[in-house]
Amino acid sequence: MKTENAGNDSEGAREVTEDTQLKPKRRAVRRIDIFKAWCKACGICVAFCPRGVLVIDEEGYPLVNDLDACTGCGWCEIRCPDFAITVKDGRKTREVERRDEKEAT
Amino acid sequence: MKTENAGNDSEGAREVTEDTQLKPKRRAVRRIDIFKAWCKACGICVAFCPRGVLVIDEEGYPLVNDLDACTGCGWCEIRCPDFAITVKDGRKTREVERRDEKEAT
Amino acid sequence: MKKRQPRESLMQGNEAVVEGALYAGCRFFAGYPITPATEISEVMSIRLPRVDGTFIQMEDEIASMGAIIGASLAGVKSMTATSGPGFSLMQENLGFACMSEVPCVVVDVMRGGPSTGIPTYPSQGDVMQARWGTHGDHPIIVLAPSTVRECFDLTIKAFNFSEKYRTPVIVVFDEVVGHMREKVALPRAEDVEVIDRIRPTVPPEWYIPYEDTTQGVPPMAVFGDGYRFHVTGLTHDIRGFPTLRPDEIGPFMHRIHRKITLGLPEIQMGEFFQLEDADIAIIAYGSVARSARRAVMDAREKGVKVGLLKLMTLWPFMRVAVERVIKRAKALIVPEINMGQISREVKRVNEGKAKVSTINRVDGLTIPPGQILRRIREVS
Amino acid sequence: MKKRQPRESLMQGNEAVVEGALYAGCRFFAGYPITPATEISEVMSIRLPRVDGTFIQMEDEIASMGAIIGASLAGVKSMTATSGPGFSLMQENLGFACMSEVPCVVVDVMRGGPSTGIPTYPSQGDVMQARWGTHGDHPIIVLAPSTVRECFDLTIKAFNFSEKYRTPVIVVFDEVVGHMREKVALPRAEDVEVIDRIRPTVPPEWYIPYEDTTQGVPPMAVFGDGYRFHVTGLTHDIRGFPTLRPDEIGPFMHRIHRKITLGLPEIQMGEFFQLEDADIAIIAYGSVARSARRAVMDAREKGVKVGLLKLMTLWPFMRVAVERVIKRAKALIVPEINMGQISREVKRVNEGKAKVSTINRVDGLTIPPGQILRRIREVS
Amino acid sequence: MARRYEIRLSGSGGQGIILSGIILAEALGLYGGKFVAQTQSYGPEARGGASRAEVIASDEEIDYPKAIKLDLLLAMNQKSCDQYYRDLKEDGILIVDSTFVNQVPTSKAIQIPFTKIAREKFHREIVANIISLGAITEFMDIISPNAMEEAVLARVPKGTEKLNSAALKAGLMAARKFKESMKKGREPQEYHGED
Amino acid sequence: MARRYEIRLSGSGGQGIILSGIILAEALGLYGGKFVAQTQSYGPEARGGASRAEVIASDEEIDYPKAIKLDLLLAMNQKSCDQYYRDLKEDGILIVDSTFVNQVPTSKAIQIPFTKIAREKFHREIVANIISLGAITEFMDIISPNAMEEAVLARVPKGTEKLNSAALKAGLMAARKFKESMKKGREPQEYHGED
Amino acid sequence: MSEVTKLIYKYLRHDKKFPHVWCPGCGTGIILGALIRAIDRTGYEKDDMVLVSGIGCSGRMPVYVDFNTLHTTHGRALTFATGIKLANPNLNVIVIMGDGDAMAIGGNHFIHAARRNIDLTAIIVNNSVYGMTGGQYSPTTPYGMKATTALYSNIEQEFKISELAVTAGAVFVGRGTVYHAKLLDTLIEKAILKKGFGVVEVISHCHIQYGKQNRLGSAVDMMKWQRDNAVTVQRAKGMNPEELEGKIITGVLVDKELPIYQDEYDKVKERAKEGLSSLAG
Amino acid sequence: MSEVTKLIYKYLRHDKKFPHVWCPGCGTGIILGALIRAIDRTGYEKDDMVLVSGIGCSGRMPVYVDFNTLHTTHGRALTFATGIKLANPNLNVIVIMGDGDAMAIGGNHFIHAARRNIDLTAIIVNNSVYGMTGGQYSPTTPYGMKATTALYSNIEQEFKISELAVTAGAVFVGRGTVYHAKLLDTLIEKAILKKGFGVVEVISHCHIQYGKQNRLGSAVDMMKWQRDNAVTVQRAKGMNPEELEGKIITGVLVDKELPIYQDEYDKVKERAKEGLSSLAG
Ligand SMILES: Cc1ncc(C[n+]2csc(CCOP(=O)(O)OP(=O)(O)O)c2C)c(N)n1
Ligand SMILES: Cc1ncc(C[n+]2csc(CCOP(=O)(O)OP(=O)(O)O)c2C)c(N)n1
Ligand code: SF4
Ligand code: SF4
Ligand code: SF4
Ligand code: SF4
Ligand code: SF4
Ligand code: SF4
Ligand SMILES: [Mg+2]
Ligand SMILES: [Mg+2]
Repeated sequence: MKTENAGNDSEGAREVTEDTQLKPKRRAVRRIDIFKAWCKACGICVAFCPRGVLVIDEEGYPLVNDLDACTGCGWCEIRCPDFAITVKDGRKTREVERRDEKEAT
Repeated sequence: MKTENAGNDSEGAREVTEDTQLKPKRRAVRRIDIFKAWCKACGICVAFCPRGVLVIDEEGYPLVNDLDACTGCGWCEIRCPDFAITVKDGRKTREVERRDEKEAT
Repeated sequence: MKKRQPRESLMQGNEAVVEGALYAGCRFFAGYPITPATEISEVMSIRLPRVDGTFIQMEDEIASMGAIIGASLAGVKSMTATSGPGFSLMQENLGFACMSEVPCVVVDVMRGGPSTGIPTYPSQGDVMQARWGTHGDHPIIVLAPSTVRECFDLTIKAFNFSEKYRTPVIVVFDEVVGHMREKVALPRAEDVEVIDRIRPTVPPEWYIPYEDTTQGVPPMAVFGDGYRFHVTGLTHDIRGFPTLRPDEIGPFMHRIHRKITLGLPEIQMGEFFQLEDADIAIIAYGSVARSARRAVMDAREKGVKVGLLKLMTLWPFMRVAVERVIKRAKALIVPEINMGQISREVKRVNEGKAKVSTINRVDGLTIPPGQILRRIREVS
Repeated sequence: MKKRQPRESLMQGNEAVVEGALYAGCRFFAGYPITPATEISEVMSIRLPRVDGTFIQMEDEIASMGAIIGASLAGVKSMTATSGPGFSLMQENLGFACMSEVPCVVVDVMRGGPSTGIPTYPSQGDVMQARWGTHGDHPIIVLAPSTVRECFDLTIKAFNFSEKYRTPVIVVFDEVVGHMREKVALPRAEDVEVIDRIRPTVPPEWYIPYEDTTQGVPPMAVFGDGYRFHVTGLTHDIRGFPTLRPDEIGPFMHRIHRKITLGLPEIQMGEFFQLEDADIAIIAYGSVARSARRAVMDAREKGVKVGLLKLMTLWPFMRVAVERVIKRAKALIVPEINMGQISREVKRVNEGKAKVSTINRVDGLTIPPGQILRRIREVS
Repeated sequence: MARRYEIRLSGSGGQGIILSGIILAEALGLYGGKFVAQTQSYGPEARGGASRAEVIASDEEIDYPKAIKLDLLLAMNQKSCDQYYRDLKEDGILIVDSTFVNQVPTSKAIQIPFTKIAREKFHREIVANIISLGAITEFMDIISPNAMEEAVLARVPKGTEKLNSAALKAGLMAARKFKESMKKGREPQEYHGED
Repeated sequence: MARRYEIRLSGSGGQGIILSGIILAEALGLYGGKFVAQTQSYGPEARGGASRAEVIASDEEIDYPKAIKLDLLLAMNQKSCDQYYRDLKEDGILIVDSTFVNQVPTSKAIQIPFTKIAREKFHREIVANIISLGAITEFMDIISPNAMEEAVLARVPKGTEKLNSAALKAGLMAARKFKESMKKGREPQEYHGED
Repeated sequence: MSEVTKLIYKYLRHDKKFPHVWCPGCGTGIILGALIRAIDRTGYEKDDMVLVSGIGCSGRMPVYVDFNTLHTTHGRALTFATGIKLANPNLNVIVIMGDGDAMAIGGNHFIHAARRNIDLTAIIVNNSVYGMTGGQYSPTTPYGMKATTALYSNIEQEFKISELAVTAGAVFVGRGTVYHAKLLDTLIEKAILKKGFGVVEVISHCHIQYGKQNRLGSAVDMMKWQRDNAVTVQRAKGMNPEELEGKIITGVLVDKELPIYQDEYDKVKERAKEGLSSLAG
Repeated sequence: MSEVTKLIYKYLRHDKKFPHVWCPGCGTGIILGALIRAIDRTGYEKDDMVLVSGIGCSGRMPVYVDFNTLHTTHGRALTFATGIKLANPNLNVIVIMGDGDAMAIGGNHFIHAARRNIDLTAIIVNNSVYGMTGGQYSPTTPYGMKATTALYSNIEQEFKISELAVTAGAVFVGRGTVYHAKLLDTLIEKAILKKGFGVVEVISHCHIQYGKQNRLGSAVDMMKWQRDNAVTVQRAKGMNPEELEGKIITGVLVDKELPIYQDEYDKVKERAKEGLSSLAG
């Protein structure tokens, strides 16, 4: 996968609501951002997160509930119809990867 | 096959040039008629007669050459694109039938 | 408080078309969904099977047009409904129906064009296409309702004319009329005049399917009732078989045009509103005619002598009615939600007599009364 | 005995169309065979690959029209050719080209209609369809050659206009013109003016694909050259993206009509033959114009002051030319091999000034000089 | 010329605006004996956010079917309130769903939390539109409560009749309450759902 | 006004009528320096029996491209002879293929058995049309034999040049022969293929 | 008198229309013969027969038969036929189409009619060319052959009509050749009697527009080619792909049961009358 | 920053066009994601990419991607794409169509593009319904389901899009679901890189227009159904027809080699220049 030349990450209309749940020490490791302006509260990310990391808030929007559980598998990102959720720097353990991949096919 | 109610054979525009080759005693048994007004001299009947009964005259029209050989298999009739040749009262022997049928499939 | 009237109901123009069709005896509908005509298909799919009719959603509009022609040849009154893009696709087979004189009805609910355009907004951009859309000279009848009730009435007329004159009839109206809901009280079935095609009475061997008659409309046999005739889109002789003979083609072409001309007195329908003393006449149809009516009333209040000729028949163009109007009116205003289509016809028959001015809108909106009123002031 | 001239040859109108197209830079042809236009496809299939062009026979005319629009968007001048039935099928995509302003050329060799009609006989029955065949208001240019040489010249014009005004251009002529062979001497390529669409010069980020300009024609980028713009048949804003805003739709619709109007002086082509002192003027086009010319000469011999306005551009209709003619002429004769189509336009712009009479034939034959001569006698 | 009433119901898709429009038109037309014309705005072919329905009522045949100057505007969200307020006559009535509309353009605005009532009293947001119809009935003298109830019952799905007539009544009540509160010149109180 | 020549070649499909028309037009136009217009009749879309080609030649531009009154009619079969004879001018020339045309409508008819010649002399019926072109050349002063030969050679398939120019000559000869026979006032003799 | 003479009198509009328009030796005439023999076998009444065609040489067939006949537009025959059949299910509707008619411009109607299982019989005259317009290539012109629009030889792969019909859902699919005319009688009879969408692909020859260009000889020569290259379904089973290369597999390819559209629609009528829906006005 | 964010910046016209028009939870948006990931993997330049669509919800996709984009007429996308590709073979042309777009009105263009092996990539969003016009049945609506034009339930058999593509001659055919989004990345990438006509059928959901009418629940519910009914080609091999009834077979169904149209046409150019024919003027 070629990931270069996406260097314009800093600018652009798309601002991100930083996730409050994030514990300091983890910040460098992983973060899940939900861009409410694009999110349509469809619930897909929540429903199919293999780790139950996400929950639905009273307005119907996804909320990160258990970041520790997040394996960074990226399925929430990939299944979001609106490009409204992003997972950064997902480290995974082998067997978790294997299990999650199984779903892919 | 239902062959009734075709009783209007006598009248109608379609007149037939009686075949001159026909030997008297055979008349009752079999006759091949070629309706020149419709015949387009394509030669199909001649080419595919399994018995070589027909030949092509100098104008390109089919001509009955060896009526004795005719088995009355009817292929000339069936393959004529112009309904211009008819075989009447075809009696066949079993094995001839078998041989000719083979062609059919 | 008023009690609800028995047969009164609130319905859309599109629904009223279905009601009219069913009253007229339509029992076959083939169509393909398209905004803003889809409701016609949807309601047909619900209503037809209940009256032993047949609804089928075809693979496209070309197929839909073919299917309704086939159904009509088999003796069942048939119809399709679409909007601009689909109407364009129907043109070839529409011409076939004109040529082979097969009765059928085509509804075109007009949306903004050209091309995909503005599917959900009104327009009157297809009225010239309704007359000239298919290749070759062909006669055609085009009706244009402006109210929900007229959607009902003119659809019945459409079927009656198609059967009586053996020709396709087009019903066109803009999205506003199609989606608008109004209160209508449908008549009792027995109060509605329904005309069926004339069937041959002679024995089959005497039947001449394209024979000329005083009215120019030969009786029409139906597939299956023993007449075994031939139908083709090629130029044909009176027996229906292909011909290349000018002395057979000419008379045929003139007959299919003549049969419509002979019917003009009943085919051409319009409403003369406050025209008796009008110096200014507005000529309008569809939703625009409603705005025009309001404008006329407002202008009259201010003492302007203005009237409205509402066209309910667009084609053949109502020359006689316009000529009657310009006997007195010195100025004509033709408002349309297009770049000026019917106004061209008005100018043609006007022959320079009255001053013709047009109001045209192609931005997706219909023309409000105020815009017409302003023009009335300008010309008066 | 005369020696054969270098570039002289005997060719059909249909072949001349191909020659013209190749001169004009056409390098893509998609079509579907149909009498009497088939020769255009056939010769294209032979000639194009020799000049690194592409010929493809599509599954139908709808596909053919789609393919040439696609090719044009990719920067290659493209064309298709058909006759009535196929022309009817092309109408929807033709409207797309008008809406998205994609240059392309469509040739309609007219045969007898409606429907399958008389495939091998001439007609001028598609003239109104060429203007109004697709749904919605759309601008269009329609040219009509009457000689083999004009088939060549007007096809080049068609490409030039389509590129210059970013619009489809239709070339229509009857079967007689298409199949007739005449001696023509083709010019040297360098003597032929070829116009290409204006490409954007600004950097991609500044490019506004549907921006208004003084001439109303925005520069046209091509897929693949870095501009990455959007093309749609929906009403769109100046950037090409779908819009429902009346204040964006209105100006767009008026611009695409305005751009043609601004070009009328060069787009409208005709021939004024012996009209200076003419009391009677014939207005004709296509093969009928040839008969008319002969009739004029014969009548002149008998001292009748008659002239001919030969229309080489049918749409937009040549109002100015006709107005010029009726400045003097008191009677107009409009002969057509249809039920009267261009004659309606003549009447519209005539506004009752001159006496307009029509000669119409729909029996498969063209109008011979004698028939026109007789009419000249009647009106003179 | 006979009096012509122009009413616009506006909000976002899913708030049942179109159905309200139809019911209102039927209440006026079929059960109220008036001439009516009802139109609605369609978004792009694909589903769009905003939703709008208009009802014109008169004692004579209706010509122009769209609203010119509104006698009554119902705004179920802020956007439509801002967008359409200017179309209201001076003496026109503005009714807003105060659940979503926080800034009202006029102090004369009738503010009732239709959605809140629906949630809290009926635990069903969808009946908010029926509740609003109740309020409209209260504020428009040309509509009789019975006519409106008949119209509602004729259109709502079988089995939901009770719920909906209750909702309708709730709307009428809330509107009366609001009227009084205005008479009393007091600032209209937020509804707390006691009743 | 410049002299206008109208020629019609007629017969049945397969007799090469259309090709003859094109060659004749090229002989007159490309090699004879005249203005020419050539048209042909098409049957129904499917293959039809009769075939017809017309050539108009003139020193000025040609307007009406179809024949009005024929200067020359070539009839390669009886049907076309009967059908088209009436289109001939009084002093028009009628040439028939006497192989197939038995009844001629006028004693002035030029009767030459083109097909017979083709069969017997060239054993190729298809060259009958080229032979007929030879005869036409002989009887029409506006066509030079060289121009006609050039035209023929330019159109016939490679390899058949010899055959065709021979055929053309045969046509010229047969025509001369016929002329003489007429001068001698004798009944035109049937061609027997001695030469 | 002979069988054929009887059938001619019974089924053809022979008195004015013959000899027909087709070229000498054209296969289309042979197919017409097979058609009337097959119909005669079914015993159906002429009044109940409808023959529908598109545009093309084959499209001229309806003129000659004494049924209810309809010559529609190019490629659309099946859409008209669908309307006829659904409007009056008592009619037996046969649709005759050319390969261009059915597979080029009409391809979509063909697969959809098959999918819906409309009770029609579709006979396709596959002569691998656009005959009527003068020899352009068609979707069934084999790769490498010449046509007036493929002077440098055709570069497109051909459709296998019968195979496409099968995938699209046709319940009866048979293939034959004009040479094996008697087989055509059987296939057409079966297709007509079959409840549902029946397809008979007939390999025919257009020696005039296709044969000439490709030097395939006369009608007789092209029929010999059919004779020599036809392989029955049975025999084909025992052959490998290489052996089958370029062969014509003849016989019944598919014969299965599926509910037809009109029967399914009758159920719709019942359900509708049960007033299944409150939506309906 | 995260992969998806990078791709959004790189490939989407995100600054003005988002959030997109599709309903909350619509599968089309997920397919858009897969598309840009797949394109990113190919490494092709944006300037060389063309995304062509027909009319339908899926037809709105081109608006959002920063390529050369074309929103054509209903059902005709492949014909425009054919013109683009043949006019400029350097462009990578991807065509996105709905099931109605591709298989109802556009069915003929689909099978012909496959037959000719035009070097295009066709992605079909199969949501079994006409979404944009409000829920009428489509050629892929299963028998028995409800639609606004099939209130009494659909009586037509459905087309199997991928199977039809195979028979028509497509050289690459793959099927996936929006639930198995990563598989889509792979299939689309393969289809784009494939020389020839590549088809990717994506089983998607229209919970708004189709789900509601048929009580199939939310987008999430319909995606669960996809999850539970998908069977990989590999696993399918080991299952019998009964077991496969109602299942979605996912993965690569066909991947074969055939000369593409434009290469064949290059040969035509050569032959033409050799002046093969004397006919040519
Ligand atoms: C819409 C339309 N396009 C094109 C034509 C011209 N046309 C007539 S028949 C035909 C094709 C004939 O080929 P086929 O269907 O194979 O029938 P065949 O003549 O070979 O029997 C074509 C293209 C037409 N009549 N209508
Ligand atoms: C010629 C034509 N006919 C009909 C329509 C109306 N129309 C727009 S989209 C559509 C079908 C959409 O269904 P599908 O292709 O499955 O796309 P989806 O919306 O489901 O993604 C139809 C019938 C049209 N735009 N043009
Ligand atoms: S990355 Fe995977 S585990 Fe983490 S939230 Fe998303 S879906 Fe759940
Ligand atoms: S999937 Fe995307 S749109 Fe749906 S709820 Fe999650 S973030 Fe929002
Ligand atoms: S097959 Fe028929 S047409 Fe051909 S030669 Fe024999 S009789 Fe004549
Ligand atoms: S019936 Fe058979 S054997 Fe007799 S002539 Fe005909 S084909 Fe020959
Ligand atoms: S052109 Fe071909 S298909 Fe047509 S009639 Fe002649 S041989 Fe038969
Ligand atoms: S209607 Fe269906 S397909 Fe269209 S956007 Fe909504 S959910 Fe998606
Ligand atoms: Mg064919
Ligand atoms: Mg869909």
